[in-house]
Amino acid sequence: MAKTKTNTEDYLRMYKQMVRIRSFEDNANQLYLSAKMPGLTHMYSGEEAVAVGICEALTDDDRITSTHRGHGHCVAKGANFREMFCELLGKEEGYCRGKGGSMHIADQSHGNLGANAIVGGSMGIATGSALRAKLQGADDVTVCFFGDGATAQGLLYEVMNMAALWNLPVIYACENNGYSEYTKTEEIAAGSITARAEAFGIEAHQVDGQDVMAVNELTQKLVARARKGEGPFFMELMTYRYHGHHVGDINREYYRSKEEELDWKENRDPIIKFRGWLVEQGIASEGEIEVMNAEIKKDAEEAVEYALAAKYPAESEVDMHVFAD
Amino acid sequence: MAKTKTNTEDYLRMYKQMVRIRSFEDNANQLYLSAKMPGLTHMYSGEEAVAVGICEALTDDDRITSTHRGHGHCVAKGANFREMFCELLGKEEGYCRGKGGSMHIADQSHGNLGANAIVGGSMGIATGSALRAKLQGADDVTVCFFGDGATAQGLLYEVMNMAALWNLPVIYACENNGYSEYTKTEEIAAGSITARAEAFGIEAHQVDGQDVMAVNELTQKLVARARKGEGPFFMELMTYRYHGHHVGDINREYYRSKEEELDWKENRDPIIKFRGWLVEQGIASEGEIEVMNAEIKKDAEEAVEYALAAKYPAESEVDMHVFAD
Amino acid sequence: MRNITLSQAVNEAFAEEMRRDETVFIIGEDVAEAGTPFKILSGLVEEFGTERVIDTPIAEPGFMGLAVGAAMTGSRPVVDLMFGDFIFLIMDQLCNQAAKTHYMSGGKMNAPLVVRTNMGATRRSAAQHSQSLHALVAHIPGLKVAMPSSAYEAKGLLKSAIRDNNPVVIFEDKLMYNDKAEVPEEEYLIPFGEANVKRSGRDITLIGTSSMVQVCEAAAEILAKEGIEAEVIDPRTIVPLDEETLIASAKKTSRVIVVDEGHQSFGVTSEIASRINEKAFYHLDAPAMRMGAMDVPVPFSPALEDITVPTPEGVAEQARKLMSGEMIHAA
Amino acid sequence: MRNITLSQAVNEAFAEEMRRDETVFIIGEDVAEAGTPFKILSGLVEEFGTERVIDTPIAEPGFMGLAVGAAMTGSRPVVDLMFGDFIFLIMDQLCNQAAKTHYMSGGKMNAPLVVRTNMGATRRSAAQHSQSLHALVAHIPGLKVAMPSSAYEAKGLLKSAIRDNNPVVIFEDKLMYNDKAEVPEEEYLIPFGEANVKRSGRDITLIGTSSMVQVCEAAAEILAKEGIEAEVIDPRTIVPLDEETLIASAKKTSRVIVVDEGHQSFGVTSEIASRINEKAFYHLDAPAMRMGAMDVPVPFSPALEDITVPTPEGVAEQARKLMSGEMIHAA
Ligand SMILES: Cc1ncc(C[n+]2csc(CCOP(=O)(O)OP(=O)(O)O)c2C)c(N)n1
Ligand SMILES: Cc1ncc(C[n+]2csc(CCOP(=O)(O)OP(=O)(O)O)c2C)c(N)n1
Ligand SMILES: [Mg+2]
Ligand SMILES: [Mg+2]
Repeated sequence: MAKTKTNTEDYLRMYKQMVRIRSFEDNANQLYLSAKMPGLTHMYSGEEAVAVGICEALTDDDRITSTHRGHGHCVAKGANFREMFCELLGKEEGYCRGKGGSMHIADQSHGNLGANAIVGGSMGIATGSALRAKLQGADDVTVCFFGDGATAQGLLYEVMNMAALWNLPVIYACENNGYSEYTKTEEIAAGSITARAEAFGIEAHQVDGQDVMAVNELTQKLVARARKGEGPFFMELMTYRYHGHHVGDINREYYRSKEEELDWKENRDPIIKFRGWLVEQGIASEGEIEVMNAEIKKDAEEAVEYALAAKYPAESEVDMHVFAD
Repeated sequence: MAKTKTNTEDYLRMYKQMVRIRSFEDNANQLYLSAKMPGLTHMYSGEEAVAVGICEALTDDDRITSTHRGHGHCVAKGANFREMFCELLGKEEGYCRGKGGSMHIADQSHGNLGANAIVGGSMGIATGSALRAKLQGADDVTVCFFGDGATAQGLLYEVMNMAALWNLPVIYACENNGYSEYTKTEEIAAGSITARAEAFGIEAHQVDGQDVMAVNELTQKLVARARKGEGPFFMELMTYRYHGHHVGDINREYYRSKEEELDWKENRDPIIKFRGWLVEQGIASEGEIEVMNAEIKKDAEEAVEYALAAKYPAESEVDMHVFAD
Repeated sequence: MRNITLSQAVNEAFAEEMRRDETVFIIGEDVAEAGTPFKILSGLVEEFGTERVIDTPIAEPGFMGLAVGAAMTGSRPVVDLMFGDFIFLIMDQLCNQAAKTHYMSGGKMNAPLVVRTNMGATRRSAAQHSQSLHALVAHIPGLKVAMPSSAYEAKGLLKSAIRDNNPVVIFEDKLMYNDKAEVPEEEYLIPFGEANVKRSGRDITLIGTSSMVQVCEAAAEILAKEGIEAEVIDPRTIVPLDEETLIASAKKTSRVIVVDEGHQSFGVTSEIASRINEKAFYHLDAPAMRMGAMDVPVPFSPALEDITVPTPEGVAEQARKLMSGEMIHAA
Repeated sequence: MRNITLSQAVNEAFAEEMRRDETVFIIGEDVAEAGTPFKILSGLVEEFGTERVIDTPIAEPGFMGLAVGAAMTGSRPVVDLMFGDFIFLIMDQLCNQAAKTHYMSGGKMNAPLVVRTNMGATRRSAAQHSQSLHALVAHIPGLKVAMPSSAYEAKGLLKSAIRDNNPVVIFEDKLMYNDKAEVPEEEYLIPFGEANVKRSGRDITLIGTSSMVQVCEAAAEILAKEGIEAEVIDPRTIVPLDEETLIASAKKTSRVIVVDEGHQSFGVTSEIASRINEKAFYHLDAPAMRMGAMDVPVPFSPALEDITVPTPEGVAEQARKLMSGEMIHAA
């Protein structure tokens, strides 16, 4: 594992945040399977080290833009379980008063500009947030999360060109989980993803997305440099999603093997790896870790119960918020 | 000058085609200045070696897509002066019955799929033509012309990705004339244009766009390889436009100097250079060249007269051709 | 006659047309092995191979552009656009390029392609996966727009679309993929521009598009019990629009409601109502009324989403108002 | 009062708003030194610098996306879209992102931005540089749409657009850039959703948008000589639409023509006519009639282009028909 400059408290928070994401997703998946959740949703499980490693290098003033697979980013950027589950269930107390749902969950208060149901749809938004920072002389940095599949959208190259020309404080974080829907990355991406960024004069790095410390260390460095006007940067994070493309994608052997899934889960799980390291380094004991895990599990379950019992928005809300005053 | 495999006849045709483009543009410019031409138009003068060097490596079955600066491509691909001038004047005998005009001139019969008033708008069309060739087992190649400014459009990267993944017989020909409208290329293009193509796994070349033989030689090689399924390819052709962005762009010192213009016209003119070589090699005498020039001049003037006298389409044509039968 | 789902009907239409015409191919995201997320195209790649059922990267403007170029040079591509909401991404290639090719070239070139996509809310898919955007393309000269209301229509209209020499956009309602209807074994086409009178009646005309045809039929059932005889018409294509049939019905019944799932304002209902008002005005007892979806982005929450779209009860209620002359006081 | 051109009025609106509010910036192609191809923004970069008058690469989806992100985080960007026809390129960012941000976030975020673009044919710019596409954006909930009809309106509406907390699209007619009108020296705003009765009359209501206001006024002049008193109304914004003023006029005159330069079918005229028919039906002597541009791509040839758009003579002719009751036989 790579070394980071964080201290014990930081390590434990990173661990907890990863477990919180996993717990959130396990509960969301259950809600779907038990038909208690409206619509579909995309699980982040397996990719926790990416969101956490990155978001732990950011402050609340830094912004992120998220994707259709956005619960992990939302938790990592500081969101609460209750408001998140309420949103997934379309309840009034949700982050978006139930109007957004899983694919549009956003958390203004922690700088999460929102998930996006248009693949690639938030690349402009992230870059525009960085432009705003530069124009207003603010020193916040914006991280743009997107998948390997999203690299096929031309918008990425348009905004990278402008970010590079104008040295914008934006970090493009490509979560390469090997698939876009039911298609392998190599079938939809010619050449090299990092070389594409480099061709626009953007410094690009490939990093192991299952290693939360490696991700965090690199992000800390890049964020610090971006704050000084040395951006933009590009990161390709090699990772894996454990579930199907969405919760309903159950039979997936036609596009990827069970062995492959098992290999990632058993040998490259970001939580197991980091937990092992924490214990090995004496930062936490197995017992302490079990206590943390249990607490998080309880929190998540309580939040689910709360959300299930919460109110739907009143019908009169239907035509509110079309226009701001 | 680079060596090509063409013979005397080919050399003379290349020369004539370049002069034909220049003559066409001189007349078009005159028509505008004397208020005989409706609308605006973009002059190709200065860039003749690009269109001619490339199109002389193509057959009538090969396709091209053109741009807002499209007269040069149209002439080089084999079009007639009369139908072209008729089109520029909105006359019934124009290539598009007057409905397209300068920015949409097309010449089906020679494989010119048309100019395009959307910068970058034809990148998909060219790549789609190449996809059709591959699917139908045809061995034609499609050349996609576009400017340096057009490299900012995301569409380029989307279609290059697909062309690379599927080995399509398409050649992307970027006419880098140093400007997009009133802005220098370096202000709008970060990194390297050829590296962008290479990042998608596409072989890319930069070539002197004022040297018709260099352009032609490279194109011949790439076309032959593309026919065999070794495509796609990318060419960046370094060139210069003599006139303003469009015919009305007269005072342009605020974005480029007269000296710069003069330097290109005097020292890097593609016609002067090639003429010198032809004489030097004994392929044509000065006298023979003057005869060719005079003939072309006469042809162009006659075509202008013809077009000025030609009929407009009948009003009843206005709602014809909205739908094909 | 056998009953098959809309999804099967679309699949059959493709299989038949691809067998008939070698130049037809399908291009889009996850259309091959996956057969689309809705599994509509399952089996086609097995029969026609990956050269004719082409999986693309996630690049809607790009593959739409490829389709235009392929169509202009001799192929008949069908673009599979996974959600109708993504039409915003392909507007330039569809509306600036494909729609205008024939006209701008003075009739010398054309772009015979199909964009097959969907529409329809109430699936809890939220604002970017629930829109019904057919009014936008209908506004652009050079594009035809088909809106199948059942498996039968879906098959016949898609086959006609593939054979049409123009760009055609066909919107399927994603909630209807499992709806079954009688579909003949033998081949048939449904011509464009011919409305279908689904139910005849003398008191009021209900014009519905896509799934709103079913809403109108259900409303007609409700009304029938109250002694109101509603005529239900499905235009099947909104471009071209079978004005004649619609106007004849309006003249007969003297009352009209137009129901469509696109946003009401600046939408399809406005167009159809306007044409009827213009051409049947003096036969009408009440204005031709519009019922579109609410002018709000589609909300995620089930508590809100369902009230944004027209329902049989809502249509029946509006019909009662028109019948009772209540409009006179409103207008 | 002084007379200035529409182009100067727009320039002044920017200068005033950019002085007033530091968060306002302009982004687009060749907006800085070149001041746009129409030279409308000349001088602004000298006063506000290249950080607030930002030249972009030719990447409309990209810089529109940047504007959305900047707007969501505290700036007030104005996107300069060189030709209205390029709106097809920015539809996703405008309609899927900007328009829905406020709603999807349950009112917690918003995107206060302006897209300033143009419309209008008869400039011999052919099919991809002549479209009037405002109907498309008007159909999307969450977007406001302003259509200035003179220099006075252009300034007042643009200033209001910049201050609005929502995405606003403003369409200037590119043929009117040199048209002069009285514009006060003192600051003023024109509120959205307030129609302007340009001329009052009792016989017929002519509703025009953008340059069609002038067409309606010219038609009213022609009609006045024949003893027909036309009322001319400019809605100024089509979203929000001042239904009240339009309907009151329709009730008064009992005859209405709606004139707009977008394609007629599925266009703005259909919406306005529908609302009037629905809400003033029993006061009308004839159907509210639509006059939009022809449903054809804009042809290049001058011999064809001019006949695609409404003219004063055409409007007057249609008004005469309505007055003479000729519609009764037609409808
Ligand atoms: C513009 C657009 N096209 C297609 C889709 C459908 N879609 C949703 S997720 C997805 C795959 C995205 O792959 P990737 O970017 O790798 O993200 P991942 O799901 O792997 O996290 C697709 C095609 C969409 N939502 N938006
Ligand atoms: C999509 C689009 N954006 C902007 C324009 C306006 N425009 C026309 S030509 C041009 C510059 C193009 O530059 P380049 O691609 O380098 O071609 P060149 O004119 O130099 O040949 C611009 C911005 C347009 N026609 N289309
Ligand atoms: Mg992926
Ligand atoms: Mg250029």
